[in-house]
Amino acid sequence: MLVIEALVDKVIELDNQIFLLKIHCPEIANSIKPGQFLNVRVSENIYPLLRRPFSICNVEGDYFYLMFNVFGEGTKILASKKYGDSIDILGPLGNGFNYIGDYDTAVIVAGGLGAAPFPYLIKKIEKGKNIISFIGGKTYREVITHEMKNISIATDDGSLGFKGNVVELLNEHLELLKKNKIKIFACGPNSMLRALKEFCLINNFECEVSTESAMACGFGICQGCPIESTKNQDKYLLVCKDGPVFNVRDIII
Amino acid sequence: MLVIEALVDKVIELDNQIFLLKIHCPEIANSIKPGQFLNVRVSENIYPLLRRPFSICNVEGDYFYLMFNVFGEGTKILASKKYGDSIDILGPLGNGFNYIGDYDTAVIVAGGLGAAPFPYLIKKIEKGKNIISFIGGKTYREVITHEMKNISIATDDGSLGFKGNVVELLNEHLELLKKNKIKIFACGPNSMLRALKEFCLINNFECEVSTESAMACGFGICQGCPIESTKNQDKYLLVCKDGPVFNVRDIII
Amino acid sequence: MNIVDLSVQVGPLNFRNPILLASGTVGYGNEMSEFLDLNKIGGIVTKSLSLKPRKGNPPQRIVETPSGMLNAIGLANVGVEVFLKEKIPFLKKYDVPLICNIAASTIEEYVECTKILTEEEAISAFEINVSCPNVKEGGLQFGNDISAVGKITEKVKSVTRKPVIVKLSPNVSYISEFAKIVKQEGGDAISAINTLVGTAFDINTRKPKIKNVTGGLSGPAIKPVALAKVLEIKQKVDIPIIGIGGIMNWKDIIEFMIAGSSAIQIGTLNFINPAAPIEMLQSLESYCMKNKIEKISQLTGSYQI
Amino acid sequence: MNIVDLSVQVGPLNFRNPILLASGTVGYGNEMSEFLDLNKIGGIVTKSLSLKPRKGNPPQRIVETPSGMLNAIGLANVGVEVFLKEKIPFLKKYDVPLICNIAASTIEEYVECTKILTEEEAISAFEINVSCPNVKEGGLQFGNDISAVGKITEKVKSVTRKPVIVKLSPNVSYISEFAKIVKQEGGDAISAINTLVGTAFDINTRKPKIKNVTGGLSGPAIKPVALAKVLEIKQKVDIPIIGIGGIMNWKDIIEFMIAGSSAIQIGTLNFINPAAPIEMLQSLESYCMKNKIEKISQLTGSYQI
Ligand SMILES: Cc1cc2nc3c(=O)[nH]c(=O)nc-3n(C[C@H](O)[C@H](O)[C@H](O)COP(=O)(O)OP(=O)(O)OC[C@H]3O[C@@H](n4cnc5c(N)ncnc54)[C@H](O)[C@@H]3O)c2cc1C
Ligand SMILES: Cc1cc2nc3c(=O)[nH]c(=O)nc-3n(C[C@H](O)[C@H](O)[C@H](O)COP(=O)(O)OP(=O)(O)OC[C@H]3O[C@@H](n4cnc5c(N)ncnc54)[C@H](O)[C@@H]3O)c2cc1C
Ligand SMILES: Cc1cc2nc3c(=O)[nH]c(=O)nc-3n(C[C@H](O)[C@H](O)[C@H](O)COP(=O)(O)O)c2cc1C
Ligand SMILES: Cc1cc2nc3c(=O)[nH]c(=O)nc-3n(C[C@H](O)[C@H](O)[C@H](O)COP(=O)(O)O)c2cc1C
Ligand code: FES
Ligand code: FES
Repeated sequence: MLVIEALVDKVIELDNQIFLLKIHCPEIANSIKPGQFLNVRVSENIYPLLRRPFSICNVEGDYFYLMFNVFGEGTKILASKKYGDSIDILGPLGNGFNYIGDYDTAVIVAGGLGAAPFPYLIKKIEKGKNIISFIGGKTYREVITHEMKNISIATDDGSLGFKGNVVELLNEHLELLKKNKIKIFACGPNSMLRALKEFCLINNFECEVSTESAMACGFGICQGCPIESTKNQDKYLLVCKDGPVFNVRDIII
Repeated sequence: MLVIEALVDKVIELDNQIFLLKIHCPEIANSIKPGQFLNVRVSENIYPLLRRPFSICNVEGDYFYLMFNVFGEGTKILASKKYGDSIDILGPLGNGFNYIGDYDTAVIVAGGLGAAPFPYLIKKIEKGKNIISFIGGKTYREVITHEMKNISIATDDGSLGFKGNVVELLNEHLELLKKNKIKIFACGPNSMLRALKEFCLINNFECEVSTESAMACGFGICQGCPIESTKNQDKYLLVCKDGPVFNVRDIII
Repeated sequence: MNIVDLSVQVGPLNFRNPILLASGTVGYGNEMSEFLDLNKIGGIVTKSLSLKPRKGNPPQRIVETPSGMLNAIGLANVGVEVFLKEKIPFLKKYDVPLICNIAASTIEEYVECTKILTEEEAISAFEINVSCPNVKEGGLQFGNDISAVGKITEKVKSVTRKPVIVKLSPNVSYISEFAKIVKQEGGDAISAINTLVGTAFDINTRKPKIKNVTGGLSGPAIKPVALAKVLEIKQKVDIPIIGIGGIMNWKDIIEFMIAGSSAIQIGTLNFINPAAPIEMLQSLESYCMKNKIEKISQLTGSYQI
Repeated sequence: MNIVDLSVQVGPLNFRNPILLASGTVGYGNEMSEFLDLNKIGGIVTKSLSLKPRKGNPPQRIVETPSGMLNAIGLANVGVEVFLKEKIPFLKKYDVPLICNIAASTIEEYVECTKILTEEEAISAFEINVSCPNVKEGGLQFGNDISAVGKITEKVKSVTRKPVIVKLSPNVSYISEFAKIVKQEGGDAISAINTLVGTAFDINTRKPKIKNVTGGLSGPAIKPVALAKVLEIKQKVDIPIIGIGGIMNWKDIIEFMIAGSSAIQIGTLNFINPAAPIEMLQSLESYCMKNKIEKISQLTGSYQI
């Protein structure tokens, strides 16, 4: 965990107004794990005041990538960064995905910008394992397939792929999923994660989800990011420290 | 008086870390007078919150210039503007210099960044009149001679020109000044304006000074910029509306 | 005719829309009229008027702070008489409700001012400023004294049939206690909030940056505090509220209405973008249409807690 | 040896420099230790401790506001027992004064907590939080009740020989009245200020953005208010003050000391730049050298009014 001034290499605009920010930072690039995140100070002055959390999207040598869309003031400023700008990064933060282990097929489930952490996860999953991706969006415009593998798509309005949500799409592939020893890695809106949890409990699938929360610090000192635990109802877990990745069985979404 | 989005043409860096900001804005360029000022919103967001007042430095066709140094957050942002940036301007504000009239020699007296309003004033003074400039600074680094005419320089430390302040320098030229029908136009720190006032009263010189004050609105609604009047001690004058240019006899500096 | 009804009612007062311009941030209207059509806004609140002209505090009167500003103008104003003679004629040219804000050092002065001004038919209502933090007498003393606020309300009401709005100080433990007494004594509405007491020092001279030592904090920095005060009053007292404090855009207006405001006032923003109110009207209408709100007044106190 | 003496005294307490880390913004020290050498800072104030562990408020607990943030953590903490068992051992590894912040729902609970904690020699002093705006019982009720604050001070003092600092609420009319009673009852110092009550609404759902409805406003937005409160106490009561509120850089520290603080605490800034205190020490030293100040403590209350 460190605070570091890194150098912006470039901002790449994908389709759908999705941006990739490429940053030179060996310290982070060489230590961060898939599913971990960074807390980014988007400007040099006090506006906006707080850092903004972003999942690690990918790593290439001494560079890492963040993926985002322009949501509010912070991401607007991020999107305007240029080569040579310096940017203040705090991280690596959180726990990351447990992608090493006893499964043969990694099932990626992403809703909208929930796609962000998966390019790096996919890159790191060992060669022997299969990877299949289920990607959802409200319309075709929200579907992000950047560096995904073996893609199936669901859109609420049917404008691309399966008409329905991504968990319904998973259900369509239930037979296939059951044939393999799968582990699900998911990220997306809470409504999706909630449906996915039910789906996994019913079908007894292993599943890790990356969650979000409003955050101030990102490293465990503000207590701003509680999430209800199934194991101990007297105490919240912290998304930033105990997560952002949880076994779907351990949290109440 | 209007609020207008104008386009930045360029930022020119003079010596001494002095900047000229060139802005395309026919509405202002064609209506503003020497000694008037503009209230500039330096960023698109709420940081910094208030506009920043700047004297009109010069006008060229549909373009106008501001002159400034990097003082705090606002001017730092201004200095980083680039071609094509849009910038929110409120003006023209204030009264301006009374430069048309019954004198044969305009005497410009500028201390430090007090040089800002004079390039345009010099340009507008009618052909028949003489112009001589007395320019002061703490050291040679603070002396700004940009587009001045017939320049004499004073520095407190003697690193350039006369050693002493600019009013002492004026005094050195008293005979010359007395030979002509002069009008003094001055801008600079309050200490300079105070000494200048005394000098003018003693020698019975006509003198207009451009003053500064903290400002919120710049157009007369906040009452934030009072200056003591010699004529009516029951009421302050407002720098933004009644000034920023005053007959030196009308104000207590 | 608009599809959305932007008009609002504040007790007996009707405004064509909820956007009023706050006392001390519009002068007496003439400068603002160069930036916007005064006939289009909900109403104007004058700079605080006192019986006699006030010179106000010596400079420096203002300083910027993070997302805010401190001011200690000291109620500089032309006085009731000059106001009626020289300022009212301009305002009469417009069809916009005019609310006269009154500040005074004694209860008698409040009454005297109201008596004189109530004769002027161009004045729609009074806003009684019991909360200016920047003058030695009156000001905060009144603003922090419940019984004084009650008394002022009662006395002022007794000399005018026009609506009386009382502008409260946020620098108190429970603002709703003050709202309660205003209601009890017949006040028609509450304006909340005036500025928060604040200060700033120059680290080189060690002098306060503001000559008056302390000033009033306004601007977006205080918005969360203002919203909490509006909500507190709304939850505790049944009286119309005019919400004020840090409004910078149309979303802030909606937020203030949800929290309990019947109308709002724009202050510091007038210095930064004096044309903003007109732009915001458009956006308020769009928001209402998108959310199927026929009358914007339905938003008032519509919080889901 | 330094050329400038940065050490300060707060009543009976000595700190190697004026920079303490504020309650609720440093956890129990372990995470912060990854960013800075705890041995270099003036002191650490723990998250508020209660007798029993507290789960805290449900999410959403925080939201950003202009130059500030609202929080309603609800005093989530491990409780006195777990603190002593699991958190103190880490802190003991450092040579940094440890101030235990205590929050409670009843006067008895304050006393009970203090009794237990005072036995632990690693604890240098207590900071009594009578001002948390985010819990139903205790919190603001105490913070707004002068006699309760007096009673708490007296009772807590009676069970410990360690210095007792009382952390006051800014959400009152006259904070100096509270400081006065703290002094009267034997309190050793005042911490000022805790957060301002604020709120924010989501204009689409019309729900408060913070589940607890209101939260506490911190960050640079509140700096002018905090400075005014420190100044008010300094001018009215002879008691050491620890200044808190919106400190973002070394200049802010100087400003707080000029206004009357003997030491200061850094809060929200820890979330943004946890390494800042170390950088600031350097700058404080430079400032003092440039201004020929031998002991930084000479700045305390050195305002020129
Ligand atoms: C662990 C984690 C990983 C994330 N990874 C990504 C990512 O890879 N790509 C991406 O686009 N977004 C990601 N987000 C969400 C991202 O942090 C927000 O989109 C971003 O903060 C919006 O900032 P803004 O200034 O543009 O919006 P604003 O509306 O100005 O933000 C306002 C405030 O709300 C908070 N906020 C807004 N949206 C969210 C949100 N969804 N979650 C948490 N806080 C929020 C911000 O921190 C800020 O304080 C992640 C969030 C978390 C917690
Ligand atoms: C009528 C008028 C004309 C001016 N013309 C020029 C000019 O042509 N060139 C130039 O460089 N400067 C000029 N100034 C001063 C200029 O406004 C300040 O230098 C500028 O506001 C500094 O902003 P900042 O954000 O960089 O500094 P900050 O330190 O961040 O500003 C802090 C606050 O102080 C105010 N402030 C700081 N310095 C001054 C000052 N000297 N006068 C008034 N307010 C101040 C700012 O408005 C702001 O609110 C003029 C001021 C006035 C009143
Ligand atoms: C420069 C200035 C002058 C003010 N003068 C007055 C005044 O004379 N009377 C009054 O009741 N309020 C006065 N106020 C307070 C505003 O009306 C308003 O209550 C406050 O600024 C909060 O709103 P804002 O954050 O939108 O500015 C003044 C505010 C400012 C900034
Ligand atoms: C997330 C958060 C949690 C806090 N928790 C506590 C607490 O438990 N006890 C307490 O006395 N103060 C608490 N505070 C208040 C701070 O200690 C400090 O008084 C306040 O934030 C103002 O300082 P700042 O503006 O530098 O943050 C908390 C503040 C924040 C932002
Ligand atoms: S964001 Fe601060 S504890 Fe998680
Ligand atoms: S700056 Fe507002 S009145 Fe002059």
